[in-house]
Amino acid sequence: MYSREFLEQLYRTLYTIRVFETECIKLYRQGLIIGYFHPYLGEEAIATGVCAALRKDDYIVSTHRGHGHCIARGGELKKMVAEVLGREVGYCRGRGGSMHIADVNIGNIGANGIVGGGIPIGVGAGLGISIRGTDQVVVIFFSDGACNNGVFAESLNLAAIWDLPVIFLLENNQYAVSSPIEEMSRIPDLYRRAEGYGVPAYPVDGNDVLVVYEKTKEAIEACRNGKGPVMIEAKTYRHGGHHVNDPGLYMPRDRLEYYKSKDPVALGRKYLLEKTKCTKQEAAAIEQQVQKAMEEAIEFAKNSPEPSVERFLEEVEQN
Amino acid sequence: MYSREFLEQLYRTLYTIRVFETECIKLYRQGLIIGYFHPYLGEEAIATGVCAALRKDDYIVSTHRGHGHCIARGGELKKMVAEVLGREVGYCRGRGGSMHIADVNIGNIGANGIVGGGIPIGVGAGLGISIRGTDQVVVIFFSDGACNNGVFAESLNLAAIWDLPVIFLLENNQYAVSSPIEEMSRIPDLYRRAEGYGVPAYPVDGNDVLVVYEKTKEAIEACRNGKGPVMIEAKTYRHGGHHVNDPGLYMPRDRLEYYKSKDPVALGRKYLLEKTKCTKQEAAAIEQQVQKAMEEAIEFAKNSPEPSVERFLEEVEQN
Amino acid sequence: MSEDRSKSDGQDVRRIMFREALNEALREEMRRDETVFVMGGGIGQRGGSYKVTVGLLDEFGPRRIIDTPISEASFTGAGVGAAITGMRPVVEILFIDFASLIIDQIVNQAAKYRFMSGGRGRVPMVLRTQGGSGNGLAAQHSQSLEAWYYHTPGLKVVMPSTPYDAKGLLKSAIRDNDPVMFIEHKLLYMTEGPVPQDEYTIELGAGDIKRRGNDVTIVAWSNMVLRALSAAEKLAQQGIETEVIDLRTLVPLDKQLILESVKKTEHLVIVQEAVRRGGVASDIASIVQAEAFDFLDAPIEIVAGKNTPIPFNVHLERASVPQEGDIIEAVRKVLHL
Amino acid sequence: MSEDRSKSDGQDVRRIMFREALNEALREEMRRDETVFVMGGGIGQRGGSYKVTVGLLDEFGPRRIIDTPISEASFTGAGVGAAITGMRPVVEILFIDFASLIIDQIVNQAAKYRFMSGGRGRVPMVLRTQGGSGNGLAAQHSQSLEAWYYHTPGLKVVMPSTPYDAKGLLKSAIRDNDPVMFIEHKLLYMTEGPVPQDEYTIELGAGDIKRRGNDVTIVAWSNMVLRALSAAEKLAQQGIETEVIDLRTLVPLDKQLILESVKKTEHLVIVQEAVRRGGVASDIASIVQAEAFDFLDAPIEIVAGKNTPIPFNVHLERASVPQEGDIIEAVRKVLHL
Ligand SMILES: Cc1ncc(C[n+]2csc(CCOP(=O)(O)OP(=O)(O)O)c2C)c(N)n1
Ligand SMILES: Cc1ncc(C[n+]2csc(CCOP(=O)(O)OP(=O)(O)O)c2C)c(N)n1
Ligand SMILES: [Mg+2]
Ligand SMILES: [Mg+2]
Repeated sequence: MYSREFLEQLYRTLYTIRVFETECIKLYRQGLIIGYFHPYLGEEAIATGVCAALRKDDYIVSTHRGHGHCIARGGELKKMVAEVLGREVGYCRGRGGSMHIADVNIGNIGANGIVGGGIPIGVGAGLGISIRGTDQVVVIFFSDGACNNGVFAESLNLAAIWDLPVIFLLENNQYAVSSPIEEMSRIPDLYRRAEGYGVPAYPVDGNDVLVVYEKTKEAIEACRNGKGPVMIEAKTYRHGGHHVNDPGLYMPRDRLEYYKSKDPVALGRKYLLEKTKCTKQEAAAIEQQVQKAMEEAIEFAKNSPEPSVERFLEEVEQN
Repeated sequence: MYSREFLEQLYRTLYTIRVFETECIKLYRQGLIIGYFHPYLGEEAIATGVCAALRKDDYIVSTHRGHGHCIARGGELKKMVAEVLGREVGYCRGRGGSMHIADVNIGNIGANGIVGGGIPIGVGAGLGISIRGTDQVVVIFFSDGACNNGVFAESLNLAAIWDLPVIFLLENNQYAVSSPIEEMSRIPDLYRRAEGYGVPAYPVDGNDVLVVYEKTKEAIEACRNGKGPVMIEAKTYRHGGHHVNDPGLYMPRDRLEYYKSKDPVALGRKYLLEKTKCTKQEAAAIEQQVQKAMEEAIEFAKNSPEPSVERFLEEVEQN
Repeated sequence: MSEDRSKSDGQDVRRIMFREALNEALREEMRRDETVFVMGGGIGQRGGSYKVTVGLLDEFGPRRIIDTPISEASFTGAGVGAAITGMRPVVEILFIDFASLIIDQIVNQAAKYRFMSGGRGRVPMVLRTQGGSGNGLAAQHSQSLEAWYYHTPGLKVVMPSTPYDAKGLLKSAIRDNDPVMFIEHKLLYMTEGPVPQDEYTIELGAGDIKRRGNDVTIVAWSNMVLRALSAAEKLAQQGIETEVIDLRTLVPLDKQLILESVKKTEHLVIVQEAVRRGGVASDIASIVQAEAFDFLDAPIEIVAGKNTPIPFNVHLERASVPQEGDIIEAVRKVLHL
Repeated sequence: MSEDRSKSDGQDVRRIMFREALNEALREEMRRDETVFVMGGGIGQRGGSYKVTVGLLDEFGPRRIIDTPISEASFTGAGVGAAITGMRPVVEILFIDFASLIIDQIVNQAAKYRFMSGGRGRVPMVLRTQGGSGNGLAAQHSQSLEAWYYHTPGLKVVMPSTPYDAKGLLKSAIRDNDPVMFIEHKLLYMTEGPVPQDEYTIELGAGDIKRRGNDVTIVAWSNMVLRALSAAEKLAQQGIETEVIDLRTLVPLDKQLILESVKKTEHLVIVQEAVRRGGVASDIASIVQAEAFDFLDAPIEIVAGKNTPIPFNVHLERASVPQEGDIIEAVRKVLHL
């Protein structure tokens, strides 16, 4: 039922995110990337499945853990690497960095350094759509910690009473830094909070790209047909600490192993091999292409110029 | 099953609130009271029933519509009238006015000009209790509009995960100024929002002082026994507009008439007469005592001094 | 020049109220550009607590005139998101005191988005709000908080004092491609002034000399301009000619207008309703002492709000913010009289 | 006097880190007063992102060392409510940038409660937070926002620069009966300095002369004090003797200390990391020009952050806030060199 092309594309995206994060962590260790860097490792299936169901003219709102969203939404590796290296040719001209990559032109409203800060912004994109009367939709990505920022409840309610085409996409990786969701909510199934606001909500396996894709497609249909918002809770788990420098020792090993055994990238590869005629060699070829693209992006970024301080100061004068 | 003394006390409180608001509205029309004045008319049974179930060492958090809470909690009419007249002998030395009456000494943490602003403060009172390990409880009063301020959801969750002795007492009068709750929430039964946070919640008839009293007593028991927070949604309706100057024309007449026919003060009187040997004359005597007390309070306040500007400026110097 | 038109008695000029001028600005911009919409508490059927949006629901319907729940942070954030994606929202926060709930969306999101995105994104949003004391509304409904936004790179700050300025500036604010804080004063809504029938806009960043004089310069904005002007009348009777500069916009600041006037009068009094400590007046003083040091004949006098929350009692409330007498006193002091 | 003790090499003095000094202050006050408790994100098991609360959970347990969800507005408000009802909360907001979510609870509630209640209520709460740039954390994790709180009547504002001051001031802040904003700088946590074994406190409102000199006065606070001191060393080599005043607390402000120094040196440079426009430096300048007008030999120089959100790129970040060279330049300028 899925075309080979489609499953190849899914796998290519899953693998690209995996490679991007893995390579950037190396750059971080080499001191080439500074500041905060929050890897999406282990959560690749969510951004991949969701964005595969979107149209070019739809919008997403990303988070501080946003590289996967950007890549799945069609972001360019070169501009991304350049940005995390703080270069002028980066997405934000080196001014934003990892936590602020945005490109409205490809429908990525952007990452955010304020946990939950992007949720109302996504609602606003949905409000604009409903005023214009088009059938675009918005997907707001956020994780369990953000559910405890009051704007989550406020925004859920706004989207509900205004019947906005907004999908609240909860990436429940079960931690806010080191705080387990069990300690931060009596009911760890956070999708249940949506019921009280009259918003239909569903839990899904966040490590299975096809499950995520199908559920998102359904939700998008409902949104395009003016049924109003939907909340999807994708259960997942980080493959490491909160950020590059967090060893994540508080994550129970067995739990971590269990989720690694459900590796979303491996599963995507499995689907490609089992559901299509794609051979191991052909899959390996995709992986090599991705690796190569990433190497080129890193070379490009490393050799690209730093922003000019003089020019920056001129721009400041105009503020 | 209820002692005459108890039902007399309930009726005295209900009637006192009714008289306080009615008389103050006259003072307002005479230009003696200025600024915002939000009458509690029609909601008297809630504060009365709730506070009757509280102990002296418990706490309440009030709202911008707070006169009823203050009276039911044992506030002094003289200090209240003096405050709304802006006098030095008022609860806040004339500095707070109607929206800021507070007296921690009688367990009234205070009214608030920010809708929802008091909710986290009440949670904090509960947190203090749980740290000290006493069996006090906190009742947080708020209305439907406040449920859409993000701090409601945040605070509900904090009280839940910390098992705090806090009762979230929603006075659902079905309007935020002129905004009907049906337009501001897909689910007008706001207690249902609590389920998603794992907090037990119940709707009650907010116009029936005994129903409110009984349900609050249950909730208080649970709190004192360390079961954590409870939410009670008391359905009610204003007898007039949002504030003194709001004719409330947007309130459907039939709806208004229906609720007036369920007048909480009249019902309190009915209980007193039917469930005890109290005669109409004796009830009338209570009413006269209350009227007299209010007249005295008004006289006292009118004849009390305005705050001294000089002294105020001296105090400011010390800020 | 703006002044002239506002003061012209030409056929085309009527006297209307400040709130009516704002209503006209919203109406005209919504007719002109369908991406403009308005959001706020009770702004629809009720027409807003200060009647600024009266009649807009009838003309533009509920899609573009949106009543909001008490979710200030999120509907403001919704304004930011709508602006980023091609709309021009005008978000109303009934009291600037409640804007304390939206600071993240204004300061961390709206003000920084253009910069953080390397210029890829813009946030053409207007945040209309209302502040100031004088109606006995006490500490949480009477603050003057422009200094917070003035201190935030990426925001423009507008604080008009007349119906004419209010209309022209609101229209420009709506057309601006960056976030604008448009701060109204509760005592101004029912003040009247001349406003032309014909369309006009007023450039953000252009101050206005509301009264000419050679002895001393008074810099003010919002409601304090009216107070400064009445003080100026009294001072004129004492033979003191005051130049009253209405900044109209705090960001961009019309520094040149201030400096030229000070270089002429050599005496400066700055009047602000906000608390003295850390207010905008202090910043203007710091600029003038640096750039007109040798012209100043006396220390710059700042007349400002007292270091206190606004009290409920009317006498204490009045004592908390600058009155005509305080301004006169300051002018005489700066002139060593 | 404080200085001497901090600089004494007495037996009882060790060199410890800023974050260790804070940890000692919390520990000592929690032992001394059981109504003191600490709340914040990841402050328990994890010991806080900057390791300030390490070990406190073990000693005081989860009732008094409380990990919070990402509900800043509400757990701060919970601090306010606990304080009103007899506790002494120390609430930690990891970044002052996130404090944009708690402004209502701090400004409308905590700061005003005592006044609005006519003095019946007090809010003895400390809000510990962290700001400043220098770690490549970009626009939403690098701001200097003390000016907002400085402008708010009812709040005290503390911004220490040394481990010694940090410990003594935090202990006083916890014992204070009004709300205190205690603002730390991310670059200071691992700096070391002498701290006595014996208990001590430092009065809120007392500035400290960190270096004596007669040619020019530099006023600074928090991390800028360190930068001013290193600039002072360089200037000394050029024969310019700088007096460096560390305000330590912005509210109360040690005005006398500043004025006395300025009357001696007749030249003033104020250094602030925050954005120039509307910053605390402007307010200090406005006070000094008013109260020492005839003593000033030259315009007051303000060295401050640029009018921009903090950029991610390390070079741009550095160019956005005052560096040693900028301070040296300003001093030479104010001395007409
Ligand atoms: C409002 C706010 N509070 C705290 C932080 C600090 N912080 C950064 S990431 C993070 C954890 C967020 O958890 P979650 O929302 O689950 O996202 P995840 O990291 O799991 O993807 C925290 C607390 C912040 N950036 N913003
Ligand atoms: C945060 C905030 N937003 C808006 C207002 C303006 N306002 C004052 S009372 C009120 C209605 C509140 O409705 P509700 O919470 O239902 O309380 P009720 O008046 O019904 O008792 C509003 C919107 C406010 N005071 N605070
Ligand atoms: Mg998470
Ligand atoms: Mg209501």
